[in-house]
Amino acid sequence: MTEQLWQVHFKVHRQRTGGKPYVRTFTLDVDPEEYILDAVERIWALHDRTLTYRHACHHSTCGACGMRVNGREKLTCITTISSVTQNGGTVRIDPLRNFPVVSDLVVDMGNFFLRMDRSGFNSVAPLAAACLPYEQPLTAENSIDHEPERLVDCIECGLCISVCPAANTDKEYVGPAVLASLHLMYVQNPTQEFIDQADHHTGLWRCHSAYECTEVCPSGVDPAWRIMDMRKKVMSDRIKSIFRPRSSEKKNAQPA
Amino acid sequence: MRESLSPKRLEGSGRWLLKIFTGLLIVVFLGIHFVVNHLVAPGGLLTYADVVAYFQNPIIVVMEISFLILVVIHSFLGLRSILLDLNPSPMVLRVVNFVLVVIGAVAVIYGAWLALTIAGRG
Amino acid sequence: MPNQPEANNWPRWFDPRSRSLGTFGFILNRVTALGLTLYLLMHLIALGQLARGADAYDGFIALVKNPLFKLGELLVIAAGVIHGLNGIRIALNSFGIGVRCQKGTFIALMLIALFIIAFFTFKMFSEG
Amino acid sequence: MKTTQPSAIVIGAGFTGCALAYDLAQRGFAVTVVERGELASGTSGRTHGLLHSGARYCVTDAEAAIECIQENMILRRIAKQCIEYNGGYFVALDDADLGYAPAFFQGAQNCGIPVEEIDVQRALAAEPALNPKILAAYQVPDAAFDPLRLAMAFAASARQHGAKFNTFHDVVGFLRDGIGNICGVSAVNRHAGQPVDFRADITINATGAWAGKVAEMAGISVPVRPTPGVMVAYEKRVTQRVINRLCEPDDGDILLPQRRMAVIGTTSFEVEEADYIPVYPDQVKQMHQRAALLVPELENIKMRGAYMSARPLIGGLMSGRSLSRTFKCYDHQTDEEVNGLVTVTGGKATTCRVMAEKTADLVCQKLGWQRACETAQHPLADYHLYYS
Repeated sequence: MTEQLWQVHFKVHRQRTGGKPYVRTFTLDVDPEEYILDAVERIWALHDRTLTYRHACHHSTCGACGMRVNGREKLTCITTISSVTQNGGTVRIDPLRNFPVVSDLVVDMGNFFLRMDRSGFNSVAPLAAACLPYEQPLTAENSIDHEPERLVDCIECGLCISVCPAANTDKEYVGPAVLASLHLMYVQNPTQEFIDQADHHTGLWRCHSAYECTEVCPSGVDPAWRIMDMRKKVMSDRIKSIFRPRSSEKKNAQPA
Repeated sequence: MRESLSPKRLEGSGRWLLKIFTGLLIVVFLGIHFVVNHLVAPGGLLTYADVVAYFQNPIIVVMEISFLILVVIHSFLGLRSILLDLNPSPMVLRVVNFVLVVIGAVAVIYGAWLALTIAGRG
Repeated sequence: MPNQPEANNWPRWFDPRSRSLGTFGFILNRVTALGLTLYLLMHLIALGQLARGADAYDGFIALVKNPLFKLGELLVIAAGVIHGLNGIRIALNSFGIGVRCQKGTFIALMLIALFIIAFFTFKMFSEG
Repeated sequence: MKTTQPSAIVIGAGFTGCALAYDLAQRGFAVTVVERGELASGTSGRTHGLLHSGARYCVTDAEAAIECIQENMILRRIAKQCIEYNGGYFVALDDADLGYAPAFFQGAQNCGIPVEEIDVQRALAAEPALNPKILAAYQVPDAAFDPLRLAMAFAASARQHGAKFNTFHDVVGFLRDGIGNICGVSAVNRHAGQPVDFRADITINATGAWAGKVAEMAGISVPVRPTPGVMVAYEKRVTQRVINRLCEPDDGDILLPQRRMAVIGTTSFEVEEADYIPVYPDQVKQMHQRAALLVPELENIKMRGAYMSARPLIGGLMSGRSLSRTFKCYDHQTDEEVNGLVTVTGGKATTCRVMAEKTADLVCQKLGWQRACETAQHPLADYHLYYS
């Protein structure tokens, strides 16, 4: 970290439950290598105790501190100030898009978490499955009394849903994170039920290949790749089913 | 299994494949279209007479009509997908489907009729 | 509560601010799609002139010869080329092909599109 | 002997608060949790994320070590959903460490911690990133957990039993009945900016490092000292197991894997005010050096984050590090003749369940409510269901 301090103006979205949104500016002297969340916390602690925001782990494992920094979705606990502004610059801080704002920077994650739950999302997975299938799988020598495992990449921060153009207009669209979760579950346990859940107009087919989810994901989940990988699976099954006798076609059949 | 993420499926692999398939054929046809245009009518079809002459070739007639069908299917499937982004109510969606089908059918019939009439004026 | 997904957020589809390359592909595709669909209908109606005989059609063509229409025609070609090439990328991606190099593919395809469009521009406005 | 359903207010939704809410709700209390921020937004969320085997304290603080290994085994059973249970190594880097080994091995066994000496070559084969110069390695049942999700799992279970969570509600004072006993809290709903009162038979101050400040509102002093330490996260998961330095508890002696990261910690110093503790660059530098001692490649791996977390250490005359890590539970009726308020503080993440159990026992006994604790028997509800 550098010793020299920057003066930065933070323009923070403010809004009480049911109230009108407005912007309040706080000017802080900051270490450019500090993280945005540190600045937000300092604003709350030293400047304005009414500011509300979500945070917990401060090192990108919990996913609570997702916000929009200068319009772009960021996990604020690992976003350095120097990466988004310069000395004397301005940083705009807004709540995530496509989630109901409860107040200030706090959004309601309830619906999203319940969808993650319905997708069967499991936060801990065997080491190999926890990584992306196209990655060199991590393996650990088995002096452990069971198969090594790790917390999976998705931290349910909601950045991908906030940035997704399709999620902008369709509240029924489950969004990249949930689809990625279904793919992850399918990788661990290749049963049709996960594919069937994703193969839906509120799922796989609502994605329009903007690939923003993978751009903003702070955790290397690569939802876009997972979505397309599932599409591949669904379509190859579909094509096969065309050449298969009718009887075996029920599962993939399109409702009228 | 926990309850599915949402009830009835309104879009799926079938429509997507159809979209891709028609899209691909359109690209091919456009290619042919340009080539043929330049072989059959080097100056382009800029006069009524040219057009009539052009349509004397039955292959051309078939090609133009099937091209129209492909374009209508592709564009209207796309349009429906865009409208689905707006999460329409089932009622609205039913209307949308109906309107798209009707307009699409009218367009194809009208186009086919047009091609055949012109062809008939040889 | 505010900030939820709503149908009337649709203008955001076309908002390129603080977005990455992928969204430009999405915006281009959507704009050209809508444009071409509109053109398809207009085109069919216009060709109705053919049915009304030689004079009607030739008169119509004469009208179309002016630069304004030519520009429109060029836009249609441009839209077609962009939508077509971008469509190929998206189709391949949805078969799991080249998802992780989609940016590069997009740039390459759009350069090709640019080249083709330039070619048609030259061709159209050279032969008066 | 109470027959109507008792009610309780829990101040603070960290590990202790959430676990206590679950315990009380499961014993039939009508529980209301009042938390000024998000779940686990204080010390709990910012914990290192180490599910202690207890071995870290088996020489200096057997009491804490025994608690840790017992709770470690229970949480492993009931909170699988947010724990990566890959075990841990204690590694000796120099002769001093080797000198500590016998006491360590003996202590661990005395505390009932399954400890096994691992041949150095085997340890290096299992964890190739380890400093090849290690002189000895011991395996213990350490694990890494996800802080927010552990708190949410307890909270979700509490909600399944009817507990109500009021996050972003700032407690501003205590309500008292005619004879000066505490009968609830007055708070401010920070979302709406409106005052709101909560009343209950008993109020439990489970605010950890802030317990002193909250107790002050009732004119009571609780000897808790916010004792922060720094943690530094790296961009690469260099090991699969928790790596501890085989030495007395010291700065930067624990390196644990979490998701794709490695997290090194920690330091220890005391502060008065725990609301905002800056991350001191010199401490980050120190952690970086310590991390590179355990896993040399970290020398050149990018830092992903750095953060401070304020432990709630229970005061005495001794300095921070040497204090017992076990928690304390104060019934302010016996100490200060203030009825209706109990404070629980101290402890650590690994022991949050037993802290809740003991506190709930005390609360039940105060109110004459006889229900046994069952939190150790049943797995916690899926953490997503906190939102159900």
